[in-house]
Amino acid sequence: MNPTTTNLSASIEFYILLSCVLFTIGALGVLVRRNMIVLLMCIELMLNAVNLLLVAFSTYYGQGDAQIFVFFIIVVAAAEATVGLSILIMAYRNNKSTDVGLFKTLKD
Amino acid sequence: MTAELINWILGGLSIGSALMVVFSKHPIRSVLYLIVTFFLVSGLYIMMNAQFLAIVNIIVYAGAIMVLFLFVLMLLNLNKATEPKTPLLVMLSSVGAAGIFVLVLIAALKDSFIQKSGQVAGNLNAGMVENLGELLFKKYIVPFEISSILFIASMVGAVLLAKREKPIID
Amino acid sequence: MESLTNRKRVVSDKPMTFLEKLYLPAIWGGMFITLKHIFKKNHTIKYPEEQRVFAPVYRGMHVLKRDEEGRENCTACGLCAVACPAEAITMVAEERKKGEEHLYREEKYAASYEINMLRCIFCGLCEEACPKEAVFLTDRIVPTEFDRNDFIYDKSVLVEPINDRIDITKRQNTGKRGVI
Amino acid sequence: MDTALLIEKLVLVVLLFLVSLGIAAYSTYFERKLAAWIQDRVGPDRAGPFGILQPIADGVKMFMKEDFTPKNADRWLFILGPGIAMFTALITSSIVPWGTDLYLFGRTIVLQVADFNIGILFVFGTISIGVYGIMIGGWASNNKYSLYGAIRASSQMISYELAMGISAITIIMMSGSLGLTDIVKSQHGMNWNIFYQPVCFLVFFICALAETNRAPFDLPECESELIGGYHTEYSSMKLGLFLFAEYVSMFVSAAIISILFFGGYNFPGMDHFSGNTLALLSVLVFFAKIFFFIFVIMWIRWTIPRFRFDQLMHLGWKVLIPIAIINLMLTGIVIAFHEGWFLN
Repeated sequence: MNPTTTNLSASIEFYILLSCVLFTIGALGVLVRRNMIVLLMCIELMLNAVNLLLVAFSTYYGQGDAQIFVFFIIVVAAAEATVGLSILIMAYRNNKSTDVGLFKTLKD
Repeated sequence: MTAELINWILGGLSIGSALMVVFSKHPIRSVLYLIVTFFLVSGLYIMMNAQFLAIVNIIVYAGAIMVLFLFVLMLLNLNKATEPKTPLLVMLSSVGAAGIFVLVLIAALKDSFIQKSGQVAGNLNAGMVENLGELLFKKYIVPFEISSILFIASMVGAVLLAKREKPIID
Repeated sequence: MESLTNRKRVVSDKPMTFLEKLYLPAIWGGMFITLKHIFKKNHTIKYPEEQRVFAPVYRGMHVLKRDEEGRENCTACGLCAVACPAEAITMVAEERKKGEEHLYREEKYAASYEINMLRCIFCGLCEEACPKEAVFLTDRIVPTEFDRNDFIYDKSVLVEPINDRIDITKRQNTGKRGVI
Repeated sequence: MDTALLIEKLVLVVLLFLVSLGIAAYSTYFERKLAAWIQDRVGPDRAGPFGILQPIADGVKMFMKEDFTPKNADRWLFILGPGIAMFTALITSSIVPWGTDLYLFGRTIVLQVADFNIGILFVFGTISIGVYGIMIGGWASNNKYSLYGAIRASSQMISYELAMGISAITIIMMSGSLGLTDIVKSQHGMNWNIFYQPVCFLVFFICALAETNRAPFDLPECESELIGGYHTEYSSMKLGLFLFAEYVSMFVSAAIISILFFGGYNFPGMDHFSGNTLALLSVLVFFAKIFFFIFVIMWIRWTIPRFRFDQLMHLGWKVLIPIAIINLMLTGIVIAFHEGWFLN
């Protein structure tokens, strides 16, 4: 790593790798878990992995635009979480369960 | 190299706690591990000199969204792990699929176009508040306003969805 | 009806004005009152060092009196026990033997005399019922104990020591004795 | 990194830690004394002259008491709760500028642990984490009163954070910086923000009371309804940490209030001094302001009764947030006029 050529304190590959792994863990959680709350959390995790990558590239190229996008992603994540949780509360009120399998009935 | 070491520690810990989010039985434990993950990611942001985003990440994710999750978990009283057990086959195949997925991602990115040597010399302080403020309120002012409308929409939607309907008396 | 004090306020439910709805003036008023109290004299009496002056009619722990020659006044007539509304007093009477004249004033005396201080309500009816001026309530405070049994006071506690007489002249002078 | 700088910061951190704990300990004593004075009593006066050893006696008592963990409690989270509460309360003081620069051993010592250029956001970050201590502790106790306390605490803190943030944005607009040092410096020469933004100060102060769980907003721990709220099940030093955290955060919020609105370490006529005299005087003035606000917060506690929960939410959402937003807009318009945005 040469500090004059990049603003990052580790190589860009490190961040790419890390964000890939975090994204995959989030995706794995969506596949494995059945609890809706945990699913929402795994989505947040995936968004965070993307954010990490964006920030890494933004710092790498020394431009702030990508960080603005991270900002918007955080905003959208907050909105998504509120709506998702309220849907979840509705589902829980009707079925007394937070299992995603409940939504199978949607296709009937 | 201290900075690199800190990066590696933060990265490793964040992967570990992300795994704990997925594999801990108790939803509340999952939430807490997710908060830990956010903190570690914020630490990485600070290492990348993106202080503003690091703090915003903590305030919004750890301070608001995760409190909301915790709040819902407490209100619904999901103290016991009520989740049905995932079949072993699904578990194994998901882990396998995820492994293949990460392999493909890495393979695809390995030979991609990232410039490897002496070129990028942008603004060192790209992540500082002054810079981001200039960008946000000049170049990206319209998306910013639209995102506030999105927020209001989601707020109204959440209130409407979560409001208990009055029983119809006939 | 005419009020006894001039602090009476007529309650009304008229709607609050804007200033009242702000609550801030009321809050300031309240804060000012508490601030005034910080500088006021406090009314605490630091008990073990300072003691409150008892009223002359204060009714505290009992005493069984002796007469001038050191003989016990009590004849175990049982009137105090009958008068006691809380049923705190029990006694066993016994006849005086030869050679005990210096101990007991009359022919009969209380072999045991017990007051349960947990039952006692310190009403003073025992004192009023006593025809022999034997039992009095004094200005002493009943000490605290850790065991309930320790609150049953027997003669060893109640009878005044010969050398350390308990002053009850204040109570005798209140004028209620001998009125009947 | 410079070794001398490291030692300097380390000394400052340790000093700050001790001062925070000392002030928190004596706040408990002073709170009891003040309550007594307001109620025409004497207050603690047995331990040492005037009872000044009372905090030590209390601390010893806390240590000696039985440390009990309920059977069905989540053991780790039960311990984690008070730890987080104490940690977040203490860490906020790291960005507070305590005074002007000190000159010792030929070095310029900045009386601030870390000069973050986003200082005020850091404060909000720690505040928003602070709720976790109460939430986790209340939930892990496995007690319905604790859970109620935790839920109340979290909804109250989230609600009041909004109005607090908006009123802080007004101050940021006034001074044009997020760093606390810049905010303090912008108020040099009696340009204190309180003279320009009294409404903003009122909103911020009320929100600060709510964020530190002080009366009249002490619903998470109200004794009469929730028998202690989130710390019902806590005993011994874990309870001590919760109580201590409250006093530490009271100290820190008094510091933040005096920085944002009362000029921090600025005082009238400070230009006549210089060097170390100025530094010492500024620290003293700053602490005097902090103590004054601690006094005011306690004074309010012993005057005003506790809110009902719906009143609390009404005040937060329907009164304070609109006031803060209107104030923000007015400030923005005035600043825009002042800088002549509408002229060209």
